[in-house]
Amino acid sequence: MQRIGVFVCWCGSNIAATVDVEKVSQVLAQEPGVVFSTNYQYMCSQAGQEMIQESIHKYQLTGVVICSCSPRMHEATFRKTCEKAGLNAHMVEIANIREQCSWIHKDMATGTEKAVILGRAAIAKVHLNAPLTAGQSPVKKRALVIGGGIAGIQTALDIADAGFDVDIVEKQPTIGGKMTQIDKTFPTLDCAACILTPKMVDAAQHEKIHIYSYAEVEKVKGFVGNFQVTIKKKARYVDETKCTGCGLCTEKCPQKKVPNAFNLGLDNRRAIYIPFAQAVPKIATIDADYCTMLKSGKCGVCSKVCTAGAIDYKQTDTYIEEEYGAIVVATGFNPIKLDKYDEFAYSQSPDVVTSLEFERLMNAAGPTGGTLLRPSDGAHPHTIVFVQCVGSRCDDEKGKPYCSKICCMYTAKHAMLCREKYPDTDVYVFYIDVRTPGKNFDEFYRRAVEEYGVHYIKGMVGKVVPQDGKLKVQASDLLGGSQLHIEADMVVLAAAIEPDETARPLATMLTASMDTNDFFTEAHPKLRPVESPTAGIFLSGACQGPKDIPETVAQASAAAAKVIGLLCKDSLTCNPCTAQPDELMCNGCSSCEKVCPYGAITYADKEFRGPNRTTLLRRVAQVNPAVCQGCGACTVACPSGAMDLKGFSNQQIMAEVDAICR
Amino acid sequence: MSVTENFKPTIVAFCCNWCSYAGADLSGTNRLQYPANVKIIRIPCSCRLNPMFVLRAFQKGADGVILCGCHPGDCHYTTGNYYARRRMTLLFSLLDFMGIERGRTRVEWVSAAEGAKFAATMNEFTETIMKLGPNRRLEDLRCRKD
Amino acid sequence: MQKRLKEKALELLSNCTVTRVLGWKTGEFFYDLTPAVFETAEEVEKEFVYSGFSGANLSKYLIQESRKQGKVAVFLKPCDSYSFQQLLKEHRILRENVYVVGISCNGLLDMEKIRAQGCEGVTAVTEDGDTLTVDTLYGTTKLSRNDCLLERCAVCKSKKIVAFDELIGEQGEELESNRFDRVAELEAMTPEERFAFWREELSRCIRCNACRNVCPACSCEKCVFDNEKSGVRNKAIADSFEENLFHIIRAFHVAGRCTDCGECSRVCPQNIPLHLLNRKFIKDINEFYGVYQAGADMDTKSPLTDFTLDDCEPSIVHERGGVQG
Amino acid sequence: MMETIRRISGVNPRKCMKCGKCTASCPAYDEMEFHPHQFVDMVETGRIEELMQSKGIYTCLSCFACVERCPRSVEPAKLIEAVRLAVLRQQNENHLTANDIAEKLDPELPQQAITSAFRKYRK
Repeated sequence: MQRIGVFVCWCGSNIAATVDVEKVSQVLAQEPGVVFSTNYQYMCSQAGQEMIQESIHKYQLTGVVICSCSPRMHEATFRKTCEKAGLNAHMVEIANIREQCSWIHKDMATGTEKAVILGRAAIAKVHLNAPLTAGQSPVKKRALVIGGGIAGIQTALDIADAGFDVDIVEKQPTIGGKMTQIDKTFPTLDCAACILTPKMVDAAQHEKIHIYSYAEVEKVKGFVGNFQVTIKKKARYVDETKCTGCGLCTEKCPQKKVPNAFNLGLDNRRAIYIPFAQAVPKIATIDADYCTMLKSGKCGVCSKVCTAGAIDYKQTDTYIEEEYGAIVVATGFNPIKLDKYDEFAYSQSPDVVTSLEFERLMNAAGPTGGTLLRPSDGAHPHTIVFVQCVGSRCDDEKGKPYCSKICCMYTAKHAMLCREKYPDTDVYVFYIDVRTPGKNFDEFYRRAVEEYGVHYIKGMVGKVVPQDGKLKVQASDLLGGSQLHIEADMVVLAAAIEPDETARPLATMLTASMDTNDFFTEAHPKLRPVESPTAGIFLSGACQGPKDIPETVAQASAAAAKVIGLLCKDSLTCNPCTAQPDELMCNGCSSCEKVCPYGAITYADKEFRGPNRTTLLRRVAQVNPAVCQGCGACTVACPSGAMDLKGFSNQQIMAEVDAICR
Repeated sequence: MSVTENFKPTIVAFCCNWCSYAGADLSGTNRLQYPANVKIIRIPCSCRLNPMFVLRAFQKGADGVILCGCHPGDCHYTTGNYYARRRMTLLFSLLDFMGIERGRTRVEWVSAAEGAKFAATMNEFTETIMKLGPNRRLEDLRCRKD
Repeated sequence: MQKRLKEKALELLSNCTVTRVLGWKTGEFFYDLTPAVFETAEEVEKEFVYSGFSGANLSKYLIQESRKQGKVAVFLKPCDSYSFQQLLKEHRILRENVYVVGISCNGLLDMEKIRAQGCEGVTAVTEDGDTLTVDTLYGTTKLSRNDCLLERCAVCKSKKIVAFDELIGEQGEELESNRFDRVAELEAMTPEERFAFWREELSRCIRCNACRNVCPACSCEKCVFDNEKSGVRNKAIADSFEENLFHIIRAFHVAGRCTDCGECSRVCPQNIPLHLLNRKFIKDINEFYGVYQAGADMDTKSPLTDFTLDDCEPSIVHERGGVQG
Repeated sequence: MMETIRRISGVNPRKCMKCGKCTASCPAYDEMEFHPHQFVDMVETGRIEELMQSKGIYTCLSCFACVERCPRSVEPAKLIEAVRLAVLRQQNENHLTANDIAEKLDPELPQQAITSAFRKYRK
């Protein structure tokens, strides 16, 4: 039996005006287990708190009920008070007789009666309370950033600058991501490489940053503060410690017909390659799908020309295990495939290109050396048609239901650059809506129209037909009320963007949740936009939703700030009100695991004593208290009732129900 | 259904800690009145509400049970109220199927800012229960008060 | 059929594929076949029975049997195979220790229905196509087989065997079933009528726990009704509330997991149509969240551990048709 | 009337985001006084009478390009079909049955025209 003390607060006249506090304390004194009951003007005052502490000592209280304002107001205060007097903080319950009683009722008798019932419910609960201690779990002071694009680089730099070790895992041979392929950036039109490559170098040279390029995350175990990650370093057949990046091998390799992924297949590269001149790390990689030495054992030219002796045809995938306190996902995006959009003739004519391909065609380091030429015949295009929203805002299975956000701005940029470099070109942009929220964004778009004379036409392109070396474009001009037939030299499609295909399997590994479009979900759409609901997993960049560069960098730094906040701590205080399975009753059916939003539940095979001295191996649920946030979803999903929630147990809640309905 | 004279219904309101309990607090702060018949039990999340608690309340003499949680999409634990929504839909449907008055059970989403909605909901719900009269179909005779 | 099953059982035992066979043997009467484990060929020869009364769903016994030493063979009818797969999905059965022989099924017989057609003192029932020859103490009667099927077989939902290592007989298909008709009839009643209906039915409950003990979904290590900590522990029924409580909680605990195998109603000694409660859940789930058949596959999430952002609100119960209570 | 059209066609014109891809795809654009996106808008705003008077609804080839291309699955051709039906129903019994087809067959007539005519006048 608990020894319970009841403390009824007047809250000045806030409670005392409509609740007969004296009567409440007298009636509650009669409840079983109550050894002391009193009332006071302001329980939360210094004097009130001291009164509670003295009573705890004097009456050897094991539980305390405070009838006062909302627990959201002073629960923490009173818990601390009692803790100082040696009572466990979770042996305190609050009966809310202000917000939910005195303030809503005018009649003294009604208020008093209800206050007594609320007090009884709290007493009934305290009877079943048990001391709870918050666990501590240590924090490994190292962060992992998955993805080495601008988002990953920025996050890593910020975390490293705060003095913590950071590893970047990038699946490509170089960091830099999509931004390396972009020519100019809106709305300032400065060159992407000029602002990105210094950051890549910073990351490479930072003593706190380690880059695993050409590597992937293979396995993730553990939880916030204590993740164990296996990283797979794919065989690049070049010894990273020896390669100087001189590039001789990439010039001598006889296998010349490899589609150059960096230029989106618009030209060819060799089987051994460095993606581009400013690659970080600048190390050659052999493409095993094309290398004749690896395929048939005949060749070995690169090995002969390499003065550093870095070529190693026998290299295999290697695995690294590392521990991290926090993981940042920065897996980025890709344009969608357009093969389902026959009407735009993307698969039929090389002169129909995506916007990202167009970036390469405009780029000085691209396949055309920066001169805009048609891929089909290398001629200079005179009429260019841009089509927006290709695959965005679609409700069919061909496209994506969301707005890809960045297309309006980069299309304006492309149109503007075309007109600037080649004033003799006619540029048409077909749009559904032009969306330019962002600093200096609308001004930018208006400049394209007003200063550069880009023809913006409200309407969509219905079809593109390649004919006699031209592209016949049939489109509608909704505002002008006509159907247009344009003979274009090039058509540029603003393809929707989607999360990288590695994101979904990664989310499964991290038990981080995703929406139906495979974007990572944030812990709260408004208030916690850079965290995943899974503790210790943070989101940076377009893996969370379509974003332009300024937004990506902002989110990257925000994620870094959250990571730094976590890594600064030596240990994490866990939520003591966690779910707890009774292994003897657990069926191991996985119902609880399926509803847990945090991935806090795992299963273990344990031996139990069976009848007649036998042992039975049973699958039982295990809750990781460092990860469990105490929502209780699992407790109801559990058919046998094996799962209970500390602090809000089945019995406690039923006791409250009983007290209220009594 | 006859309305008993001097019928004082007992109504149990399960409120999630993050939105609806705060919403109830707000209606208090704004001095918005609702009947004293409504007694609130704080649970961490609407998904903590076990159907057994609902039945227990009716057993012990409740005349109506209402669950309040964060609006779908706003759950503090991101997904709890979605599970609660399915569970309660099915439970209420079964109770209805067994002939228990539909009006005795209800789910309402109340945010921390919706003090007025909380009070209005409780007034409305109490009125419904007053019309329905005492719970007779799902009561435990041993727990009857009168 | 019995001959083929026996041969299969003997073959599996003799070639050491399995050490035990889970099947049926005669109980107190020839029509109350009971599940049994056979360990030797002699036992099989002597006791193994398969007939129109082999209604018992053997899948539940595998929870225990698959954890014992050696492999066990089991005969599963189509509806049993759903229960089996649902239990696999819940990690309750160790698949590698079970050899499943799927058997096609043309519906099983209900002794009550035979009796209801005026056959008292039945001594034997023989099947011949669609005709049943019923021998009684007072003579022989011929009945139409279709008139004597178990309720669940009369409204069979599927002849498909969803999990098996080998098949005896033909693989069947999912069927169009009118199994929800009775639920819909009840839904169309007024709440007062429904209340009266269920009072009439549930007041007969003697809490023998047969429904719970036979149900493959009701296979908790410890049932909440036996658990003093659950707050609902209850061994015997004291009043109408507890009658309702037991059956509501039971139906809710198996919601989304019940494959509608109909065993609860088959074994109820008081003939309470308990399957209607489970079917009501299944019907609601199908209508609210899309058609779902528990046990039909290994991957689909159970509707109660899943959600969509635009699920219907609980108020749908208040808003839909029918008289307000 | 608006409801009837929506019911017959099963189309929700509110899903239209006015991108004009239907109109851009329409091969009969020049022959119609109202164009597919306008149909959708007119149904949504209730200008059905005007639409029913229009000749354009008969120049629609029922090629379903607009249905195929629409990113929002609005299906303008079904709306046009529904309007045609509404007109026909008012005109009473101007129907084509399968039996009538045989005598109308002409070896020069393209298959698509037969199918299209049958689609238009069957109901």
